[in-house]
Amino acid sequence: HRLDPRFKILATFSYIISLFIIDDIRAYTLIVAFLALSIKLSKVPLKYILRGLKPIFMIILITFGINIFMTKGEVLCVLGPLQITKEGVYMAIFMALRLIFLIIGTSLLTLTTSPIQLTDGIEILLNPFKRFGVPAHELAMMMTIALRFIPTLLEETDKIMKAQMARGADFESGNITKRAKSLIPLLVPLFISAFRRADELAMAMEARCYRGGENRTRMKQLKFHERDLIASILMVLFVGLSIFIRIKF
Amino acid sequence: MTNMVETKKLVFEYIKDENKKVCAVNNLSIEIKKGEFVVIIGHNGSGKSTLAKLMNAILLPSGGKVYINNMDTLDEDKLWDIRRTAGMVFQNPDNQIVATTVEEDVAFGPENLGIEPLEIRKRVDNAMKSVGIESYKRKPPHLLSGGQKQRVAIAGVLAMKPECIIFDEPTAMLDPLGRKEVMDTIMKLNKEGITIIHITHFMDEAVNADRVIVMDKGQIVLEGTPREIFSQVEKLKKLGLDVPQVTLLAHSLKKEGINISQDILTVDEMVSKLCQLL
Amino acid sequence: MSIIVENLTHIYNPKSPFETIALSNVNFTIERGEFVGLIGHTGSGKSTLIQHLNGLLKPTSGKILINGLDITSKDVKLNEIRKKVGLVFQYPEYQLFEETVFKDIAFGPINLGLSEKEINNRVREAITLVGLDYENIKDRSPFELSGGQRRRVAIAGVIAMKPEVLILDEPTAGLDPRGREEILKQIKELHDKYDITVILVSHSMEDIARLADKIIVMDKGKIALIGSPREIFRQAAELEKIGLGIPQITYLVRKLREIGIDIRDDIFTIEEAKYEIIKLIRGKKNA
Amino acid sequence: MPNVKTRDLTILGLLIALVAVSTMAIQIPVPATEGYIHLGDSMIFLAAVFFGSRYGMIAGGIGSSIADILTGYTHWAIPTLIIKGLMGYIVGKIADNERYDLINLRNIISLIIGALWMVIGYYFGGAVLKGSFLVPLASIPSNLIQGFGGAVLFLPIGIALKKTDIFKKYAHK
Repeated sequence: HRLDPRFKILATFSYIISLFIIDDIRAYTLIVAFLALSIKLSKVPLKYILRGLKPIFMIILITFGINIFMTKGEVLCVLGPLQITKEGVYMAIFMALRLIFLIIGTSLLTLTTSPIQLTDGIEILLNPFKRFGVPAHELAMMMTIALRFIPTLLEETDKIMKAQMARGADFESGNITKRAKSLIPLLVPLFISAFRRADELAMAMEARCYRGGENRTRMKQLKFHERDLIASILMVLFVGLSIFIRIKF
Repeated sequence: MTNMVETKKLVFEYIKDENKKVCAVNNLSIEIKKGEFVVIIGHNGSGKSTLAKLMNAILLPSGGKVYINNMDTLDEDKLWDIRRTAGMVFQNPDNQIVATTVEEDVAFGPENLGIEPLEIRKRVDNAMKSVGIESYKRKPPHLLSGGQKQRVAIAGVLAMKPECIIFDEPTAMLDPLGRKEVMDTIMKLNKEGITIIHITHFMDEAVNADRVIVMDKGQIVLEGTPREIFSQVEKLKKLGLDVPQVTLLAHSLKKEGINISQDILTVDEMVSKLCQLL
Repeated sequence: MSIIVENLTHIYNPKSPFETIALSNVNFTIERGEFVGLIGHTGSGKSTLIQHLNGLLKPTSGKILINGLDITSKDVKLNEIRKKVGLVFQYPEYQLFEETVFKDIAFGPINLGLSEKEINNRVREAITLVGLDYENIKDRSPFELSGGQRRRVAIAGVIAMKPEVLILDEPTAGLDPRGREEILKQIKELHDKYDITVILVSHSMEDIARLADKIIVMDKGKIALIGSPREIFRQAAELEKIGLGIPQITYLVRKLREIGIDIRDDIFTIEEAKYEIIKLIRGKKNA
Repeated sequence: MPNVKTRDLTILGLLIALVAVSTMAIQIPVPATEGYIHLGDSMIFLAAVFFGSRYGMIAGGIGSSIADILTGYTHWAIPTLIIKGLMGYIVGKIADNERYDLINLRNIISLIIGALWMVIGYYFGGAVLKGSFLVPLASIPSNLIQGFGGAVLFLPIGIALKKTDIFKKYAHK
């Protein structure tokens, strides 16, 4: 949980890569072991993670279904026009697991890392690309501003909607063109207000001596602790192992 | 004593649609001493806000000069020093908070100044304590009340260790409770030695000032202690401004031929004056 | 009778960990043509209450009758409610969206399905009522107006729907004294001339004291006090307990009484205070 | 007045937030499919057509992927970043943001190509994520509706916004 966000982002990336490298279902034991370890370390309750799978359950089911019926190979049984093959069963389980692992892995990142840590991590990770013209600081700053204003704009959306409803606006019926028109009284004020906010915020930022990323320090320094080092070594081993499995088997 | 803020024949013009020049600040000279608590009043469009922005070098003069602690706002090298010395708090509490938590936002200013992380931590903690927001330092700003948000903004300025803070109608969008929170904070900071320039529409906020400046059409039309200013009821009314209710009462009693002084500002003063009469 | 609210309760997010009781068993009646001041803290339930009166929120339980129409019943059309009750939100100028002032004000009347002629009349009337010059302003973009003008255009947008009840949520917030004064004057005029029931939400005790026939004080989702200004401001201690102020004049009168001066305890305007004080002073001279 | 760079930053920040909010919170049910289309894509089109490819790319990519993360589709965040980012970029490049009238050939073409690219992008994204070229076929119809619905919704809103005329001072490339 307390690992360096940079590490967490990189780890998630390497995890995803490993996931796609591995093409043997037996090697998934490795993934399971890795996930189990991370979940244990992160102290996120398992229930919480599994709940994240709920909305995607149908998609997993469809993936499973299509794979099981559409893969050619040794026929196991026939259901009308459809046939289930040995390879199909294998593929279906394999793909469904891959998807589940993918979702668990990525949600682990967002569950254990605050948005600020994420943006900070992204900024630092992008820093080396600065010389290729990637504006690392600016991108991170924009994300911070976006995250700061998303709740504000959500509230405002609700407020404007209600205000226009009080003037008889109808957001709830009609065909698509009527709907599109009904959104004008909502979106135009929302857009305008966003720009007004941007203007005022820019002024407030400059009044507080903002002048871009140069010479800027951060209150919370990201420090690479010993635990980050250990975790990194484990990570490298893990990726190495998955590549090894891929080549060897 | 030296001047914290000084303007000399300050002019600010801007071009409103199609070359129509508008003069927002017109030949204005003021001196504000270190440690002073100055309130600027005037109706909308009188040039108050423009003046505030000129003092923070957000706007630059079209003519004349603005000096902050003897630094010329036209001197580009001094820009960051000026903004650090004279911090600014704006009207809308929402649109001046940058970061996603209170403490990160308070740290924004010092981070821009390139201060050491440990020192920033110290400053942020002190600033939050000073305005009384440390109990929700990890909260996201959208969960705070208007008064709390404004205090976060004040803490953000304080963390830059300013000598002067310019408040541009910080209470206009707040409820009475929020206004009180902010006004108490402002008074406290002034007692601690920070020069305060406070722009407001609420006359009761001007009662405790060292000096009140009344603006109209980009110029100073009245200037003096709250007592001197508010006794000129007729003139203020003509300018579209309020006076405290008790002052108004004293004024109308006087008109009825009652012998009562017109420079009453507070309820207590009124009570003691009436006691003498009754 | 104009507005009857019976046992109104509203619970946000019922049966969840975020359950909050915003309104609890609220009862009151407002007569036709009354000018009502609604005061209370942020979070006291004021906004929830006024949104119910406009049908934007449905009560968890309870009933609201507006001029005989039960707006909480299922088969009532929202348009019917909106013809009866107009609601002006806080900072209404941020809802403007049209290309011209005319079109923006016409938005409400168009939604009511009125004839073009009627719409034209109403827009003209509404613009004049809020103190703007129709010919001069109708074709201008609302975005190039001053803040105070924009506010008035937004209020005109609701007035043009000709509601029998007009609710305004802090219509003077953020304006300068002159702007505040003008808006309040126009609301008062509207009330007096057209016999509209007005509910004014405000933080300014002075404004409420001056304008309202009846005051409703809300606290923690309940009605704390209800009555005429005279009755309400007499209970200064009660108001202060809730954390609301009283008009400065009332405060003055209280202080005078505390030190033994015999002055009426239900004074809340400058005019009245002047009259009473003069009476006292003259009385003393004659004695 | 604030530095152009700072304002550019805050405007982009707010546009990202707008894209995320309109993806998550402003939706229109489509009776034909019993699904919803959200307004996120319309917002990306607005950013791209009004302000050009850079704005379209950043607001579209980052805004949409933040929306993915906040609604629990974290595993889609990176594909979305690329797909929507490129969509905004393509639309911004093709569209003509100098002209006053919004409905012109270049703008329409840009919307069509943008929407098509999104459908294709999500198809391949799905193929990679789900390890099959068949499974993501199922998502094509709903993505088509989303993409073109977003474009259709964009037009009246865009026209209304142009009329308000307030973007004169912002609309620069």
